[in-house]
Amino acid sequence: MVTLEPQFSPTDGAAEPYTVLLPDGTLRDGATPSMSDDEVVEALRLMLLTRTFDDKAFRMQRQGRFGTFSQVRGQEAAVTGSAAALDPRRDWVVPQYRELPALLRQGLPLKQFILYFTGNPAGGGVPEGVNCLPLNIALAAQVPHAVGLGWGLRQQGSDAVVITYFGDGASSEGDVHEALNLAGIVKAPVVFFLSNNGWAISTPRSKQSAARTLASRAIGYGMPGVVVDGNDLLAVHEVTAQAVRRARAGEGPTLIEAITYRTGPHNTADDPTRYVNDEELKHWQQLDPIDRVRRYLTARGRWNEEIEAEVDAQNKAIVDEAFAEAAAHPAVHADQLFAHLYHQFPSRVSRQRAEFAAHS
Amino acid sequence: MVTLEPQFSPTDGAAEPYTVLLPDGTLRDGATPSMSDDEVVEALRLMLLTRTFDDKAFRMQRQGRFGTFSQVRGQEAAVTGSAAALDPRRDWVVPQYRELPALLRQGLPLKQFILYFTGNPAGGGVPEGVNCLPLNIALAAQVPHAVGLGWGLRQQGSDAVVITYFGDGASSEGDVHEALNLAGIVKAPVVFFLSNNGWAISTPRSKQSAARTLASRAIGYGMPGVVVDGNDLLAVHEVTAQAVRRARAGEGPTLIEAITYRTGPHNTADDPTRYVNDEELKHWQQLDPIDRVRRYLTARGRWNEEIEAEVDAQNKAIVDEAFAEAAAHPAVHADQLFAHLYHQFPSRVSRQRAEFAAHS
Amino acid sequence: MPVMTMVEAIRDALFLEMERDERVMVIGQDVGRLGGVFRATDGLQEKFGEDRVVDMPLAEAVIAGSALGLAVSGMRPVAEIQFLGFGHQAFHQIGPHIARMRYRSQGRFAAPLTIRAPFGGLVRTPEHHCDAIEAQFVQCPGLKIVMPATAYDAKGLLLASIRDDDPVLFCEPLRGYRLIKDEVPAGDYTVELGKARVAREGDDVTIIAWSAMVKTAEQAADLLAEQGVSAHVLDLRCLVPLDVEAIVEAVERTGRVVVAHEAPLTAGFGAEVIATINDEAFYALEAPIRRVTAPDTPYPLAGVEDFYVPNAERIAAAALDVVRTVA
Amino acid sequence: MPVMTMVEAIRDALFLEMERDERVMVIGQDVGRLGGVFRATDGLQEKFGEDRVVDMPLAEAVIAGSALGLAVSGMRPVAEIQFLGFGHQAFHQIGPHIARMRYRSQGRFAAPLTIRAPFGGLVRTPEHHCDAIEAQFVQCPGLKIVMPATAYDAKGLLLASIRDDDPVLFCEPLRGYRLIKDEVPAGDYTVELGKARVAREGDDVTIIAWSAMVKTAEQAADLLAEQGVSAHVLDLRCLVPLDVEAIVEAVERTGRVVVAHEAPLTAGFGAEVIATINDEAFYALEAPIRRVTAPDTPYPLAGVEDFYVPNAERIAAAALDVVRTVA
Ligand SMILES: Cc1ncc(C[n+]2csc(CCOP(=O)(O)OP(=O)(O)O)c2C)c(N)n1
Ligand SMILES: Cc1ncc(C[n+]2csc(CCOP(=O)(O)OP(=O)(O)O)c2C)c(N)n1
Ligand SMILES: [Mg+2]
Ligand SMILES: [Mg+2]
Repeated sequence: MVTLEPQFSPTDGAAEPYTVLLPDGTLRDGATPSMSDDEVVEALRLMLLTRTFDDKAFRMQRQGRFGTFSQVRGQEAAVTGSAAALDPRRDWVVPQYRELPALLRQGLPLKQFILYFTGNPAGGGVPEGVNCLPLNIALAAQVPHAVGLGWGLRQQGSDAVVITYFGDGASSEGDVHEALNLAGIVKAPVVFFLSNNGWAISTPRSKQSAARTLASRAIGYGMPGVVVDGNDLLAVHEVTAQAVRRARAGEGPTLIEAITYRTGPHNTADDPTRYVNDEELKHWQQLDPIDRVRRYLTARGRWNEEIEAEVDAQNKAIVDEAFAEAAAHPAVHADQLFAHLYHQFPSRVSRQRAEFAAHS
Repeated sequence: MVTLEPQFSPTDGAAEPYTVLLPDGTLRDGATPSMSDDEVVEALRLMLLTRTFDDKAFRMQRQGRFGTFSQVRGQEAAVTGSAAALDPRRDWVVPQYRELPALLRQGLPLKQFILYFTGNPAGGGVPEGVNCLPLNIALAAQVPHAVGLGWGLRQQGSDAVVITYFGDGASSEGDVHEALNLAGIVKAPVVFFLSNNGWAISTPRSKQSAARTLASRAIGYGMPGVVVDGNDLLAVHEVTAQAVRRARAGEGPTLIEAITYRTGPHNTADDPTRYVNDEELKHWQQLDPIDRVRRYLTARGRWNEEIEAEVDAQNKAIVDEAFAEAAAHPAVHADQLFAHLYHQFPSRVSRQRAEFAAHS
Repeated sequence: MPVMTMVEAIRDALFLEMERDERVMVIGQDVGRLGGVFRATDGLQEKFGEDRVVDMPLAEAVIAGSALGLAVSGMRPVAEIQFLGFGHQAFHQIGPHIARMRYRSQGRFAAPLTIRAPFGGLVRTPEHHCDAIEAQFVQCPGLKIVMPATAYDAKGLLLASIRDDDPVLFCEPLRGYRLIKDEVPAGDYTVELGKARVAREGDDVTIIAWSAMVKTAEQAADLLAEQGVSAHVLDLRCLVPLDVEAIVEAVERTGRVVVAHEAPLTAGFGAEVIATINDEAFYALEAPIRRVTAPDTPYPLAGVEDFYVPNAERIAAAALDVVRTVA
Repeated sequence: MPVMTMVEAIRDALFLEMERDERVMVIGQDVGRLGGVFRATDGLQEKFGEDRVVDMPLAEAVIAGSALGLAVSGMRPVAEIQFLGFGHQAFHQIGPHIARMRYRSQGRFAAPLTIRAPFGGLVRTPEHHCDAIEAQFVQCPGLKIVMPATAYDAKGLLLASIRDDDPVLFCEPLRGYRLIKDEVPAGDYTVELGKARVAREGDDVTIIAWSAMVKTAEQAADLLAEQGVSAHVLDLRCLVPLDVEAIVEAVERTGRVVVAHEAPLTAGFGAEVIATINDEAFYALEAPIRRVTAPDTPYPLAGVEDFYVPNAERIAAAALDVVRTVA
């Protein structure tokens, strides 16, 4: 009676995350970096830029001059390394809300991001030529969009690839299941990038699923699944680049799970001291993804304190200027409730629009 | 650059279905049946009963005397073998709509099933003491219910197990993902029984998912997954009995995928000649799950033509009587639109109820 | 002019538009090989191939959600939800995303897609298949909701919907697929979204309806005519955009109004019709408006559905009451 | 009597009921360790343990759907949907299943569960978090919908909801969590579901509202008082059961009515209120009813939300118009 043991067992989902760049900034034995030094420098600048932004925006929020937002702190390598595997002119990013480096690399002006989080509807706009969908707050809803987008682009003869980001929390939503399954069927050119940062607000990964890894779900959709050290810029880049190549070649989607950690609060309204374990947080702070790249580039003679200072000054200037641009943006007005809602407005809505215009 | 191959690959989801009873009615080498001969006889009678019912109900439907319904034809072993692993007094069945043998074994009067499909709301009723939820037409919605039910029973100190049935089609719904994931987390005492009958109406399994097996999804929820020959009563019973034992012992849920085939139309409104391949159908008809058990029992001296004739006569009588009981049920009336909708009716609805009573 | 059933008219529109515009895709459960459970897409896959007519997995949210992605990519998907009752499974995609893509992206992206879904009862379908939940989708700003009542309109409105740059929820009356038959021109034509249709002219009372209930309203008008009452039947055709002018005109003409729908009374679209009349034509009313609807109960099993769905007698009786009301 | 904020009153009710009835469970995203993103469940897990206060995975459909299973098993779950806007993700569980379990099973099973969900704007939350989609759930026969406007009611209605043998969607006004404060008795009490509350007595015009909009209506009443207009404010408290008698009484008292809600105009619950008055109190009306609502657009980003949500001035202006209308 004990002959027919289940063919699939929970432990089949276990895997060690891939690493290329070790925490001390050296390469894993036998590893070759998939990024040139110039590319790594570029990536580090971007990671630093978003950290500069995160710091400033957080302070501004505390002063009541910026809205509720989520920092990318601690996850810079995962977002930047994956985005660096894309060709911004043809490939697309379908974000959740914590992927500023990817959006910037695609060409989204930082000002847009700022406008969005100051609550100006104009901030939802994506300039023509920038291949990003708007931020997505309703968790996981973006994942089906990414599948349709990739599928449709291919249908029109393009070899574009779509990457979509979503969290360990979002991964529990039905939409993710339905989207992964469809992508497997139509071989959509999509990279599903699951940023497992250990938390969905206060809910730890351990309470989000009993799965050993979330990437193991790929098996159940007939696609490859990869677990990667999300604090390792080079490993993230390499596995994403492979997934992009597969997708571009018509071989279909890949699910990548990046193991990383949210070292800040969930967002500016959150108080993580209520639930985050200090030890764990310290452990991950020591694995800071930016430090690791700094060490790597320093060892390779491509980074030093002067460069750091210079980049920091540049980044501060970029961020300040973006905030200044956003501040100089025309003030919000009531008509923004209506603008762009329809291509052709129902007359009732047009009438409301006129009434609102008259009263404000 | 090709060093970091995905840890999980689509082929990780491949598995041969377990078998115990071979198509020729003999046992697989080394296999011991998990059911006594008496139990197998009982199961065969039930399988034959539902086939008798399917035939008669189909004819009645064609004569306009019965509603649209889905036969269990071809899948009798999967449903009966799994249900036979339950203790009807404490365990629960949460059905889709194609599981008549399981409902009967739990004690649902056949008359109720008939009433339901003649469109009498009374048919939705489940007599006190019968541990089944109502049929579920909205695909996959029942799967979360099963998880809550199992979880809640355990919370109250019961060692009851819940089995829920759903199809290969239903498995694509987000609800199944969310439910499997929650069950893994709370270790709900639930057996997820996926009847993969090759079709969701006209959509073949191959277009439903690129996964090699659907049971492989268990990995991604941290639970065991089993693929079993769904036309093999004994194999289905054995793997289900194991899953029930695990669940009862507090070890959590199991996902079982039974590979079977719908040898009839999707339902009485369907015309499968538009999409079913003749060869494939014939192949599966030869694997008829009832024939297999007949051969097995015949070889063991527990079945012969007299018994068959006797059982057939009994089954016909049971079915005829159930149809007669259903026909004798009080005629439908307008108040059934309202009955049981609320424990405490809003006064507006009570008023409507009175108006309807006055007008009909 | 050829007479077509509504399902033929819908199929005709799909053929025409797929032929005319290669960005059009048809996706949904069983729409390909089978040609749809009601044959609305019969023959499309054979003609236009598996790339453009796609049998989807059984998952409404991703049918809707991927249609949005397809639309953003430049395609014009026509997605079928096999029954509107299962539109709930896709609600979070339809309301907050499909309807808002243009708005959220400040016009950079749009959602020129159509979701087709049959609904409504009296054809003995199983639970949920008949649920008339159209009103629940009305409060999804950005979405248009189209409800044809004739084969002619089904074709013309569907062509207009697919070509519309805004997303459309196109609800088809299940029992009308074969029962509704009328003259349908062979080639290309569109019926403008947001213009109601006077199905019958009359002076004593206006019956407002949409979808299959328009036919029932016309039958009620026949019954009323026997009693010497002249009923005006207004077919809304679209819930969004709502043809407020046509409603006002009809109310002003008759002063007395009945609204009929298949959905339950409370919070049905009939409520909005009454509220609109209150807003725009209050003083033209000579009597309270009457709603003839299903009760506030779920769509029941087939055996009692005849009690549930408003019929011509109930509409006529309500109309008579309204006509006879003396303020 | 102690003064409590609304969120304190809700927490108090949950404590009391978990203490009194061990079948009560609290499940939802972040309800355990964190105590809820608004602290509505703060301290519950510490007191009642991880088995009864459960942090759920991020999946609204299974939060609702498993709550139904829990209820069938004999528990009394209180499930939190973190924001009502994400109730769409669970709509297919709430309408067709939770609301209908008793009906579908002919009374064998029931769904004595409560779904708590905050909604509403003006507190600078991100997209979707503020969506006032309550009207979309009204057409789910079998479901009750509760909308407290005061801390006192929040506690008493929540206790009544949890004890009710029918399922309840309990919508909490986000901006009221800390802003709404009033006297709340310490111990056990319930407020009957389906009874509206006269928030303020007046004779010239009735303002009908629910949830946070009641406060705004009262502010409007203050403004009106300055102009010598005496406004009657009716807090519906529940959309289902709807207190039709209280509405009729108020309409008969003043003859003039304004309905205010945070949701868009079209197909908002205001439409049903107007339709109900048309049905039941038509002849008492001395002027058309006015709706003061959000426009037919999505809830916008925070920077423009002050334009979107009706304020006391808009309500007062509409009320003045109504009062001054001469037929
Ligand atoms: C559908 C939905 N449900 C709930 C929320 C509320 N919410 C916002 S962020 C969040 C946690 C998200 O966790 P995860 O997906 O892991 O992303 P992370 O914030 O960690 O990057 C929740 C529950 C939401 N935005 N959308
Ligand atoms: C949510 C939902 N979507 C669509 C349908 C329409 N429908 C009824 S049965 C069916 C196919 C079901 O396939 P499967 O789950 O494999 O079960 P089977 O009929 O093969 O037993 C479909 C699409 C439905 N009932 N529910
Ligand atoms: Mg996370
Ligand atoms: Mg199937």
